[in-house]
Amino acid sequence: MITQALILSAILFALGTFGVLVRRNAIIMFLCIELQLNAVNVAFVAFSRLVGIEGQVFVFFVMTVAAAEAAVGLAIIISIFRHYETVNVDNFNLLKW
Amino acid sequence: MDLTLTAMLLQGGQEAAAHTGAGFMPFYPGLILLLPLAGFLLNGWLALKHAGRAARVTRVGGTYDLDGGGRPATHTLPTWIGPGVMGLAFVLTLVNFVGMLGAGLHDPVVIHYWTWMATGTFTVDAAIQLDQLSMVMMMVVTGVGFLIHLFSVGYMKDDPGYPRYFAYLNLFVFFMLVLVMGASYPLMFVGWEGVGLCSYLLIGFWFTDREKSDAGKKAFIVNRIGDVGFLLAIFVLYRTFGTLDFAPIMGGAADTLVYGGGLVTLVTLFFLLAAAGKSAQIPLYVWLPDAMAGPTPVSALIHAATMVTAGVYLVARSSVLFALSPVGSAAVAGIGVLTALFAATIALKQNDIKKVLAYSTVSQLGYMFLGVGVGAYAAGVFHLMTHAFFKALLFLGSGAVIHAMHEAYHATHRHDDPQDMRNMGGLKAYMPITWITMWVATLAISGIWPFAGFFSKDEIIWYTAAFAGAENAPFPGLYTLYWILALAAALMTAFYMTRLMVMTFHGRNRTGEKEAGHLHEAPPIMWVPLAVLAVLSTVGGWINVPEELQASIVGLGGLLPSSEWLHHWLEPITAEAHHIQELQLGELAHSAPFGGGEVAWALISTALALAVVLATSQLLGRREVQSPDADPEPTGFAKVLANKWYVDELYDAAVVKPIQRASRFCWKVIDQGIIDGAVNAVGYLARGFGWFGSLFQTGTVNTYAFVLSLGVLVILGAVFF
Amino acid sequence: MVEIFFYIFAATALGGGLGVVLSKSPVGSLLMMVVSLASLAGVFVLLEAHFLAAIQVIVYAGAIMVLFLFVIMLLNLGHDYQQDLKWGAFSVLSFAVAGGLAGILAREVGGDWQIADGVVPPGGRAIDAAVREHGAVGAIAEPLFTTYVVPFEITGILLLVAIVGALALAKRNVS
Amino acid sequence: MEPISGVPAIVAMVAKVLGLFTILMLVVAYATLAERRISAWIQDRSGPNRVGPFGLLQPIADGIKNFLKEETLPATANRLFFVLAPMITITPALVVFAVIPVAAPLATPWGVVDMIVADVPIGILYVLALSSLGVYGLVLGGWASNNKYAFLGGLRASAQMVSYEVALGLSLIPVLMLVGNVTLTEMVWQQQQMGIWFALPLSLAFILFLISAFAESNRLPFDMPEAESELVTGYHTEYSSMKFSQYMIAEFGHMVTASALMATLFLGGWDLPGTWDNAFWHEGQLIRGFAEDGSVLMADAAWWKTLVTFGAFGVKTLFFLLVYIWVRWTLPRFRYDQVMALGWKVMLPTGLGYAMLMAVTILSLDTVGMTYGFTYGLVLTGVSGLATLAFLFFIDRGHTIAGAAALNRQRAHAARHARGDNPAGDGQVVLPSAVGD
Repeated sequence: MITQALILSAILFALGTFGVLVRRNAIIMFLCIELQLNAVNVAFVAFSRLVGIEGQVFVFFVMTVAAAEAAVGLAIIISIFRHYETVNVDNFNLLKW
Repeated sequence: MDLTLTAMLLQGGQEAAAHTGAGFMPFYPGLILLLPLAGFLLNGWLALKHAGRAARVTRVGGTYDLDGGGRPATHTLPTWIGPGVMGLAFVLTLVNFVGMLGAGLHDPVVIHYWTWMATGTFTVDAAIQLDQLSMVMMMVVTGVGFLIHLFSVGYMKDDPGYPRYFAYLNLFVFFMLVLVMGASYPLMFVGWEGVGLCSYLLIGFWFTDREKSDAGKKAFIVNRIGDVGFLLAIFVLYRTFGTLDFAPIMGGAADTLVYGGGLVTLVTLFFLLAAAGKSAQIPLYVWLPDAMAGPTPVSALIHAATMVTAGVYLVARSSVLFALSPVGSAAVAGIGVLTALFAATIALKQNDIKKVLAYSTVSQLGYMFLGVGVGAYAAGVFHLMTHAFFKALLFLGSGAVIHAMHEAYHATHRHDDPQDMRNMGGLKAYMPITWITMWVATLAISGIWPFAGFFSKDEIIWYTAAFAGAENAPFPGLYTLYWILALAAALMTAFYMTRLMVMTFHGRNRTGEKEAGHLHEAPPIMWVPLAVLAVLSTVGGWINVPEELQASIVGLGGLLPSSEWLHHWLEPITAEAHHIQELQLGELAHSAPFGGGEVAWALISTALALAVVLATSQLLGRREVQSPDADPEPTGFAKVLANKWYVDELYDAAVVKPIQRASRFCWKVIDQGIIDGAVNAVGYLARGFGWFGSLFQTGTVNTYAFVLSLGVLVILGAVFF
Repeated sequence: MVEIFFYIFAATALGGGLGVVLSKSPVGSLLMMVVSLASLAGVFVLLEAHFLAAIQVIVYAGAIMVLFLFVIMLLNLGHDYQQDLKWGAFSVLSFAVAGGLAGILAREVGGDWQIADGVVPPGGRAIDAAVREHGAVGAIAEPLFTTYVVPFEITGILLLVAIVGALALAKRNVS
Repeated sequence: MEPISGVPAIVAMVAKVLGLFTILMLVVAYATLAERRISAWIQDRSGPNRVGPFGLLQPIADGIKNFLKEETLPATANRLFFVLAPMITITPALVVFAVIPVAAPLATPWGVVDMIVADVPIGILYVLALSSLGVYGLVLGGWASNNKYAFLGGLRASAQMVSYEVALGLSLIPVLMLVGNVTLTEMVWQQQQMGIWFALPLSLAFILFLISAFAESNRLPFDMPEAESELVTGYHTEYSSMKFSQYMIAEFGHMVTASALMATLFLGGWDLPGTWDNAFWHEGQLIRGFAEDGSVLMADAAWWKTLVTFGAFGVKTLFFLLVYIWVRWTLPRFRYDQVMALGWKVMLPTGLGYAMLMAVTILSLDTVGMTYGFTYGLVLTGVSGLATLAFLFFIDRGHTIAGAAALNRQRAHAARHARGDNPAGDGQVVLPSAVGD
């Protein structure tokens, strides 16, 4: 089951990556990043079956960071939305030459 | 200057003396340095305080508030401070000199005050060295300096920059004392640079005059060329000895360096470059005639008596090194004798009284170089000393003349050149004291017995001859040539000096009727120094009468005192060098290259010089001197001489213009073209890369994420496959 | 039995993930995300990480996702859908990249770990022992408050910073 | 006394699930009746009394009515989420009950049956996890209706529930510290061991949990998401018939679950005074407690004990249900900002402070070597009592939970203060550049 869980993790991660690449809605891109984080979590938990409790401790930290990231990220999205009235990342392309 | 430094300088030299074990107890030697410095600070403060008023007086005219003596009130304090500190310093020096005289000091006394800089293994102490050489120099600097300060009180009394003048003058004396008293090359270099600075400041003292400030710059820049040599020599010395203090270098040079080796030759040639710059020798002499732009007492003090002799002092100080390097010594002597002859030729046809004296100075400095170049270090220093007396006297005398001419022209609002001898003539009637004292100096510089110049110059010439005939003389033919040239230059000296005297003081008065009424003798504050110097110019040579001469008719059968006193006095300094010389060259010759002993040649030279003086005065006295307007342009060789061999023009064409062109090339082609071009090219390159990179910067997050993922994929693929 | 549950949960998680990526509506994406997260919590339970499963639901599904939902609501992004999923060459390329990523990762991390069926691996044995001794929470709390106490405290600081940052960013008039 | 296993265990499990579900649904149904009857009683009126004796069949009538009413589906609503939302809401409310032990273990011929559907190792965390999922139903319902009132209700629901979940979790921390584990069976066991129910040793936690539970189940005075007077009925404005009924069932289910939880956490669950009914699985044995020398005292399960303890559990749960209804018809509602202020500015700091106070107290007691028991509980009761008094004293100061008039007074005072501090600041702007001129 560990192997299966790791493969699940890999596929979920790729799925999240695909989502980040093709979606334009900032919030959904964010969700896809969370999906990637979760995929990593699955891998950690699966490895913790092999190695020990440290894997789960790592997952705990990942979740903490995810919470912090969500708070700040969503605050940024809100600020951007106030400015552009949209969360479509195609519209915030000012940061280029 | 902080208080600790002051306190340290004020402490006596007893501790240091205790180390050397000699009986000599230095008496507040730090104070000798400190007094001129204090004078500088006080006068400088006064100068700044009065700068505004001085500037206004200079710009819009008007007068100062006058004190009780009819002088501007701003002049009162500097009048006392400037010469005062010098007098005190001279007294102190005299006390120390007497102390040293009585103690029979052998090893130099080095007094450490504090560590100036310490980096790694390199340490330089702020230390002064008291020995026979530095004592002679100190005596000259403070003594002649004091007299010139006194003279300046009269000469500069109407100048609005009076306090500033004395500030500079005091500062110069301070640096000159640092130069001669410093116990290591770096300290000497401090003094070296300091006097250069003061020279620049004083040459350009009347800086509102473009020509004069340019002259200052010229002196400064030409001196820099020499300073490079000094620095390089210091580097090489440090590399070789690991220290820069005089004592260990002089003591260890004979063991460390190979006689005639490349290293010591390199050092001596570098030192020669430095000395040539400071002492106005070929090829760097060109600044000194221009330096006459400064006030005449400055010319007397800096550009005749003291600073320009620093090169001679340097060679004498480094006598061991030069003794170890026959090539270096030969170069020094060659440069010296060539300069002596060359400058003398130029002096033949100059009409500006100060220019004549300037070239004369260059010429006499050449003699000194010749002296130290042939190993007669004592003779070089001897001539340095006597030259300080009579050349200072000449300059001060010319200063008195110029002063009188200037006042006469000023009174009649005439704008002719008060320095042109063609405007003078017949001044002996108006200023007899100046006339007499200047004749004394002229006879002295011409080498007429029994004046000071005779003994010193004759000794140099004789040593050249003796050196040429030494057992193992390195370049006997060359030294013989030097001897002949030196003789020739001596004769020319007699000629141009007599010409100067005749044109200035004899013949018909050419100042004009009205102006003649305003001509007058200099005030006592000015002629007293002249008189003192005249006495010194007369008797100054008697301290070092060679034994052979003393016994002969020249010495009046032993009537003249102190047989070779200076020689013996400087023996502790020159012993090592003489030892090396004796070891390498063997016995010096006792007769000149073409026969004849010392006494014979002394008689011959003084007779010849006397003949030249008499002939010149007779011939020139009869010829009518034209005023500048009427004077025809010289032609032929005379024109070449009058134009100073076109050396300035040559330098301009050979050095200045090419440098200018090279600089322009560096600026336009190398800097703007290549370097800036390279920088710009880098910029364009970066812009190009940036443009290329910006193609990936769409501003859309997805693109970045895609590139990132692709990169991750590539790396993963590279790692796993 | 456990295997069957695992496959069910895994399939749900993958389906949820696919829903997140493909759903047109942000709310749909978010719900699919919640489904995926809940399924992953199930996977965690099957992997004997009970505490993490609970935390997964509480923190992720219960707090973070609610925050997302709240923001979606706040920005009123729900009803007028903007088609933001652009098909085309870029999507195909992205799919290739993601697929390659999945392939490489699955091939590498999903390799044969040589755990026979029914055998509890060493880490699992240690965890089970810790759970018996300290309880499900204590098992993870014990290393967290001893070995990893400094990182743990730092995450506390991180959260504080995140709170302050979020406030500063989202506040309309900071003055 | 062996735990049940094998096929009988599965049978027992199914029986427990069905039984509990039935009982729960019945309680929910009659809770609606009770609410109406009690509110009528409080307001001095009759309430529903026509269907059956004392109106006892009224819930059934309501159920039939809801089944038969027309299903409305707003035209602009998001159909999928609109249908999905009530289901999402009702599920967690009912599923939570699975981890609550309802009675002492039952002795059967096939073994001892735990009177709990699933004694999961994460216990209370399971409750928290599922209750935090409940919010989705409300938010989605409000959003999917595409009605601004419903939407606002959903928004408020999400903010409120997220806020009070924090206080809820914080109020649980002292309990967890005291128990040392998170399973609810162990919580009941530890209360039996102490001899005092946690309502006294952890009184402030109890109060905080009570308030938070009110807010979590969106009951008055925290019914912001519904708020008939402002938002019509909030997130379920557009719902009718069975979907509306689902929301109602979910709300009452929440109430029942919360009541059961409070009973379990703070009133000893199915425990009755005395040690005769104590039972806990300790290293494979069903024990009653520990002797002085550390040896275990075996418990013996009996069907009557199960029955009596179940009764005790029911009474406690119904008491809290009664409190819910009582409070609803007694207290006025909060304003929305007051709800938020209470949650973040009062409950959160208080919960944090109380958790620290309890941690210090427990640590001190353990350090001085006091054994866990009755005296231990008394000391905690004293400390908590003081903390509770302080909390009640400060919360009644009008600073946070103030009426609109008090708020206006405060604002006026602040404005006066600002003017007084800056007399030149009445609209006259002095530019720096103008000073020099």
